[in-house]
Amino acid sequence: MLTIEGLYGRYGDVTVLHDISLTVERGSFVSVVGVNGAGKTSLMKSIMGVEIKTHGKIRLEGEDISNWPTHRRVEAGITMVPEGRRLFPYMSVKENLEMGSYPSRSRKYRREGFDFVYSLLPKLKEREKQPAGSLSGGEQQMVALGRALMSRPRLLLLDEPFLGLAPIVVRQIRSLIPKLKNQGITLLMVEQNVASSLGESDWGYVMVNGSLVFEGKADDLLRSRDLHGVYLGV
Amino acid sequence: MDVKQEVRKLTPTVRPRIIGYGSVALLTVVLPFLLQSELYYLDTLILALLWASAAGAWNLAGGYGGLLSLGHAAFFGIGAYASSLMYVKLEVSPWIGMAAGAILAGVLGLVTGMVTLRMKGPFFALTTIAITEVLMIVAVNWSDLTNGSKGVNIPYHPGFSNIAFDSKIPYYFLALAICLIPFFIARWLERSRYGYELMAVRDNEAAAQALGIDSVRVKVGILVISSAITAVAGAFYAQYITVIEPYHEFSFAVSVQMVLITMIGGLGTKWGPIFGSLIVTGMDTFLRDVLVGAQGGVQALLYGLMLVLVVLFIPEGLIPWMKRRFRLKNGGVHNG
Amino acid sequence: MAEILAVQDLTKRFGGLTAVDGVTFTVNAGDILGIIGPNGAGKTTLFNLITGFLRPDRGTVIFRNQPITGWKAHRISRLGLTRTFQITKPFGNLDVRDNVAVAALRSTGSLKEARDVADEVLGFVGLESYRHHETDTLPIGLKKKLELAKALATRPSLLFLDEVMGGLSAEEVRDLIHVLHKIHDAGTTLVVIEHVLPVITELCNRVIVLHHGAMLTQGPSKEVLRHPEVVKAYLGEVHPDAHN
Amino acid sequence: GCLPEREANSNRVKIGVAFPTSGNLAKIGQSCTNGVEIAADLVNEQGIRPKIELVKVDVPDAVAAVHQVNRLILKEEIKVIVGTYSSPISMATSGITERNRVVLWEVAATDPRLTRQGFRYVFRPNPDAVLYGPATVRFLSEVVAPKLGLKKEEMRMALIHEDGDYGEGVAASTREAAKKAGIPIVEEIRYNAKTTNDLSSAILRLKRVQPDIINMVQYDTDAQLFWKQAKQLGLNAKVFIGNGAGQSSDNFGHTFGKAANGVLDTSSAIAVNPEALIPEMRQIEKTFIQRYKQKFGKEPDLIARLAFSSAYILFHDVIPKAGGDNPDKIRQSALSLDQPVGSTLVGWGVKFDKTGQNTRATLSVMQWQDGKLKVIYPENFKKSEPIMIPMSDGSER
Amino acid sequence: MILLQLLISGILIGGVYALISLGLTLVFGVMRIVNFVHGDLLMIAMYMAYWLFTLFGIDNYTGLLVIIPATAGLGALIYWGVLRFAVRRSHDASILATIGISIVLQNAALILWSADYRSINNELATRSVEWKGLHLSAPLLIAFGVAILVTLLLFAFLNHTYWGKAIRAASMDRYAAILMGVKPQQIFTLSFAIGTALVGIAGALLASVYTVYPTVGAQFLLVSFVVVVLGGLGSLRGAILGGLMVGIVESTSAYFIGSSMKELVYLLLFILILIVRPTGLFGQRLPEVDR
Ligand SMILES: Nc1ncnc2c1ncn2[C@@H]1O[C@H](COP(=O)(O)OP(=O)(O)OP(=O)(O)O)[C@@H](O)[C@H]1O
Ligand SMILES: Nc1ncnc2c1ncn2[C@@H]1O[C@H](COP(=O)(O)OP(=O)(O)OP(=O)(O)O)[C@@H](O)[C@H]1O
Ligand SMILES: [Mg+2]
Ligand SMILES: [Mg+2]
Repeated sequence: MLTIEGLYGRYGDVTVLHDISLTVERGSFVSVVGVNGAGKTSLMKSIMGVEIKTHGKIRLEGEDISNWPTHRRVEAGITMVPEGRRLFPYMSVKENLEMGSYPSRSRKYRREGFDFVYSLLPKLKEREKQPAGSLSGGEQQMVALGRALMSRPRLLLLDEPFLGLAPIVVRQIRSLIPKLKNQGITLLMVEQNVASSLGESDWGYVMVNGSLVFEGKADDLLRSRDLHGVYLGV
Repeated sequence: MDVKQEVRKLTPTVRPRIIGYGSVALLTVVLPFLLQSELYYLDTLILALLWASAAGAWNLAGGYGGLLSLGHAAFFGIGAYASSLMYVKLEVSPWIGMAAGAILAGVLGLVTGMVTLRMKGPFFALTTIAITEVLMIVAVNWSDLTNGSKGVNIPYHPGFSNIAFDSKIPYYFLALAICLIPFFIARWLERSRYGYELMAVRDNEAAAQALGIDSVRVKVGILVISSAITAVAGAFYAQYITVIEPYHEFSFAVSVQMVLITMIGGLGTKWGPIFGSLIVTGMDTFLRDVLVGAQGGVQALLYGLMLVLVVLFIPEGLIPWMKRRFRLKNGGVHNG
Repeated sequence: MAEILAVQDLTKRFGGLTAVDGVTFTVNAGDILGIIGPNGAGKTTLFNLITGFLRPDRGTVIFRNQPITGWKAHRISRLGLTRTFQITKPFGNLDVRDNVAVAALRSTGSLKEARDVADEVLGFVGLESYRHHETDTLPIGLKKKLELAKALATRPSLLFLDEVMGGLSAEEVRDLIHVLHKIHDAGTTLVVIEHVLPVITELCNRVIVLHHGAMLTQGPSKEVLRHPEVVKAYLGEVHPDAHN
Repeated sequence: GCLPEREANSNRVKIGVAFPTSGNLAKIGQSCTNGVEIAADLVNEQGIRPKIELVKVDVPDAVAAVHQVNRLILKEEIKVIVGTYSSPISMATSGITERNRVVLWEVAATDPRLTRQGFRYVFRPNPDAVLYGPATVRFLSEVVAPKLGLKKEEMRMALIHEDGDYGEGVAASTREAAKKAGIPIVEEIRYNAKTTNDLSSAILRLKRVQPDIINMVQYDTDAQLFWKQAKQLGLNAKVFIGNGAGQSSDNFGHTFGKAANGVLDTSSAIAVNPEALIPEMRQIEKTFIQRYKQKFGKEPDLIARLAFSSAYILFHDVIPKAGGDNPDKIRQSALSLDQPVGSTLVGWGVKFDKTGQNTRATLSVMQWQDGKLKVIYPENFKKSEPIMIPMSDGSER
Repeated sequence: MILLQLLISGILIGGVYALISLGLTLVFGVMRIVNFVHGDLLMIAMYMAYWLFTLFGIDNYTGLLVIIPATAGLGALIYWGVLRFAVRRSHDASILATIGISIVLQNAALILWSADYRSINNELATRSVEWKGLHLSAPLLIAFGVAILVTLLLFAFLNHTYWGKAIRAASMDRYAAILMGVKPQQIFTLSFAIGTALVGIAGALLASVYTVYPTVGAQFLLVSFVVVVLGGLGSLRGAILGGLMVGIVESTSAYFIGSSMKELVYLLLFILILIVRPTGLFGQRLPEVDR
């Protein structure tokens, strides 16, 4: 689905991603873990082609998309749940979700999208008309997730999607992941909770200081001492 | 205190600085005497200093306080009117008028601050414009006090106590002194508790409040300071130009002048208004010199184009732009 | 133990929605109180009401025997009750150290002293290497730490923390819990909103559960987290001790 | 002032020309500049010495005026400045010129204060604002009252004027003159010409009092707005009389064409009956109009004529007689000037008093007739007979 | 009776204000650009109408067919040429930029067309509809009708089309909008072009009411800012109601208090309303402390 080769990323003169290579198989669930500031979000932004300047190859289904503008990548089926939610505060919950189905590819699924999101996150249905900016933090995070799902992504990038969500909601959404995979959605997730995120994913990467230093089957990684080394700063 | 450390601190950085500042100071002192035969350029310089003072005063509220007022002409006008009316009608020395104007403007600043507390961005800006317009209407219609739209014409009686001089040199030094007031206040803001509180409120009011900062006091305070100094500049303006009228003194154009100069120089920097004013006034003078006799409008057109170019190439303003360049040149790879 | 904060019948409505509904509780000096509840339960709103960022429709707040209901936020903060924000709010034009220095200025004489305090606090939360970093581009986890550092620098006697652990790795959470314990040992009372359950279990001696704006239950964390209603509304089916 | 005296009989003098040619006041400032330019062209072509060399500056407001006039004086070393039109600009300029012993030859501003500051080097060949009222009132009493069949005490007059310096000044003199003559003023409305987008409320007030005479002091845009809305709202009066500016502007005629017919205007800026002029002037008027059209592609408007006339006096008579630009000599030369009625383009002649005010400057009354503004009063200057007094009501207009 | 006439006059002039303000509220509220060029675009549109009429005898209503695309094009050009660089960096920069462009346009007009006051003298300009002793200015009546119509269309566009929503979304969070697949430059250019086309419509219609000259824009800029802010940034019904309110207050206070003071009344009212409602009448308000 997605292959990245020799990717560098920089903000201005500061290079934060170094020689990244990564593969995500279609229909799989891949996690990237790493301490704060390792560059996980930057990697996500690179795949979307926003804010960060990149150098290197990014391929989607074999096609080189590294020079595509963001909207083209979105049209091609990549969607991201951004760090910090980034809702449209003065728009209602419903309109926010609707913006999720903005890509022309997704517009025809709008109805189904609403049904799906509302059944998954019934709270949002309740708050349909409320301006998103006045929701509680967790509610906003739900909208951000729902909005991404509205686009019917082929590749879904999740940047700390569970931040601020109550355990019950996290549980619900986690339990949904196999279903999404069954629908053919490929997932790439960044999460702080190493244990649970690696535990459920098919493959994992560990990022340190802007480089991917380990990869492997998630279970193996979890058990490896290297991982703990990274986190304990050894 | 570790003496060695102190010494180390002094030697490498402070000395070139003292030399730098010293030569700038020396230049500013001798400059008017050098220009005595080029009085027109001295005049240009005085106007530049005048606008630098007004812009500097605006910058305290607009740049450091984030209160983007588009109505500072209100305070400028009050200063101009207070000093000249007191002089013309009551024969009070404009020095006293200047102080009175500053106090009056400070009070208006206080009221403006209180009234606009909850307003953000454009709402605040528009309210300040509205207040200026209101003052203009009052100045036009309250003709018993203000001479109405005729304005006030200040008779020329040279003398220190009248702030009227035969030579331009005293005007120069007075303008310089006024221009230094906001400069030193800005300098103080950059290293004082109040300044930090102000910048914190500017950047995020709620977060500042959570840290125990009284955002009302801080915001209103800077507005009072800024308006009082703006009024001093206004009073100087009246004495120098000798004619004031409501349509100009309370005009949007005057407010915008302060904003533009500051933005060109660099918002929230102490040198910004001074450099901005030197550039804007210098550019203006230069264009008029080059375009003598050209059709009206050509000069203004080029001035407008200059603003656009500034936006395209140095939108953050001159001083921050120079700082950035300087830092990069010095190989300062600022670490991420 | 002395009562430091007493909240009585606090209520706040937004249009038709009662976000906080007659909440009553007390905090004793030396407590570490946890507040949990489903998303939208009213936790943040409760913080806002107590710390002066919202006016309650009804109810009173008494802090150190002084009624502070309706006081302005900065006055409350100066009394020694500081809070953090769920969405971090750095001062964008100041660097990391100066962000903290602003907070320290309240209690110190000069900027220099404040910066020294800031350095100390930054070291404490593990941000020392970011001292001169600009704040806008800080990764989210570090922003949370900065938020905590600012609050600490005011030297509060009662500290309200709104989800400061979100976005931190398990190890960092552990470190930060350690930091909070130290703060607590130094005499600061803590009230913590958190969805990261280990924080609640390892840190708090008492937990309040909010649901639909009202208090569902309160008690020691272990007990509360077993409470069937809490499990149903907040945790989901499985037992919390299993994992996170 | 110990600058070396320049050669007295040098063959050319530099003259500063300072009008607002950009910004709000640009329309009139441009016309004035154009008029002055043609005056210099004509005088130079006549071979009169010293030759006139113009240095033009744009002075859109008082600050610019101070700066630019300083430039003219200090940098260009100019001793005579022709300007300035707007009252604050002229006041600011006169302060500087006087201090530097430079002549200010004011060709357009009407502020009475200008020549009452006790200045030695300010000259105004034009009338000041206080003359408007008496001129209008004289015309109303002598011409209008008989035509309306009313005694002048029975003619109810309403004033509507912009609240700037010009409107206030003229209105004050009109009020005073009317009071002296016993003409009752039944309504007075002031408004801000720069910001007014709607005059319907003012018109409704006028409608309510139903005056016989409506006296207007307006600039261009508001004059046109007023006239449009007056028609739309059916405002009728027997006489509509303006005071210079708005109603005497060529734009008023362009816009309304025949619909302007009957509107009167008291103004200094006159196109008098050539019969009233001495033959030499008649010729110059023709050349002026022709050259103006040639150079600027349009007819000179009245203010351009006025500026031309005043500048022509300076270039053609005053400076040659002074033999250069020495301000004191110019003062002598100007004060000695004694040109009878009919000897200047605008008709009224020149005789300065000690304050520098032209005592022969008078005002005339004009009327829009078939898209042209024609002098109808006083008798000796008039080009055509007054029509439409009283004015028929709106439906027939 | 007189009250009724005052009310009608107020409503009509209010319609004019509303019409001028629509484009401003779009650009100002939606894109957060404090657009000082707005008045000058009005001026350009009025000149277009004037020249179409003078040179080709096309009246200003037919002229809309030319003026709308022309002003939209000009708007797109201004956005592409300058503003897009300014908006990207900071909103303060956009103040500088728009003031700069404003100065350029005013003086270009001065140089090209001189400072002469020009106006269209077509039949309609001085016409009015008389109804039971009330006079309704014909050109203002048309302007009013158009204002209402345009508002409805614009409202529908912004709230019920993907493009409209994209405009709003991009204004609130450009980064997030990009993530949704919005092409921000295209969307911003579009909305700026729509904004200028709206002011183009206003200019064309007003060319038969007002005189045009290079600085005519200033006469309307302040009052349209007042209207837009009073109504609440970006709110269309705010612009309409704000316009009407200012118009009515203006006409009644001009009658009862004095023409010279009418602005005083509406400005004081404006300040008062903002003190009570700091985001304008219809401005959306989010909690001050977000979470
Ligand atoms: N817009 C930006 N401009 C400059 N530097 C940036 C920008 N965004 C991020 N950085 C820097 O890039 C580095 C990596 O940040 P990134 O956000 O990718 O980390 P992260 O792994 O996502 O951290 P976290 O887990 O806390 O979200 C950090 O040092 C950060 O300061
Ligand atoms: N200004 C407001 N207008 C309307 N509704 C609001 C407003 N502020 C909060 N709410 C609603 O009140 C409820 C309580 O919000 P609050 O932020 O207190 O929740 P919370 O418990 O902190 O949730 P979370 O865990 O998701 O942060 C939410 O449903 C929210 O949508
Ligand atoms: Mg991140
Ligand atoms: Mg919350």
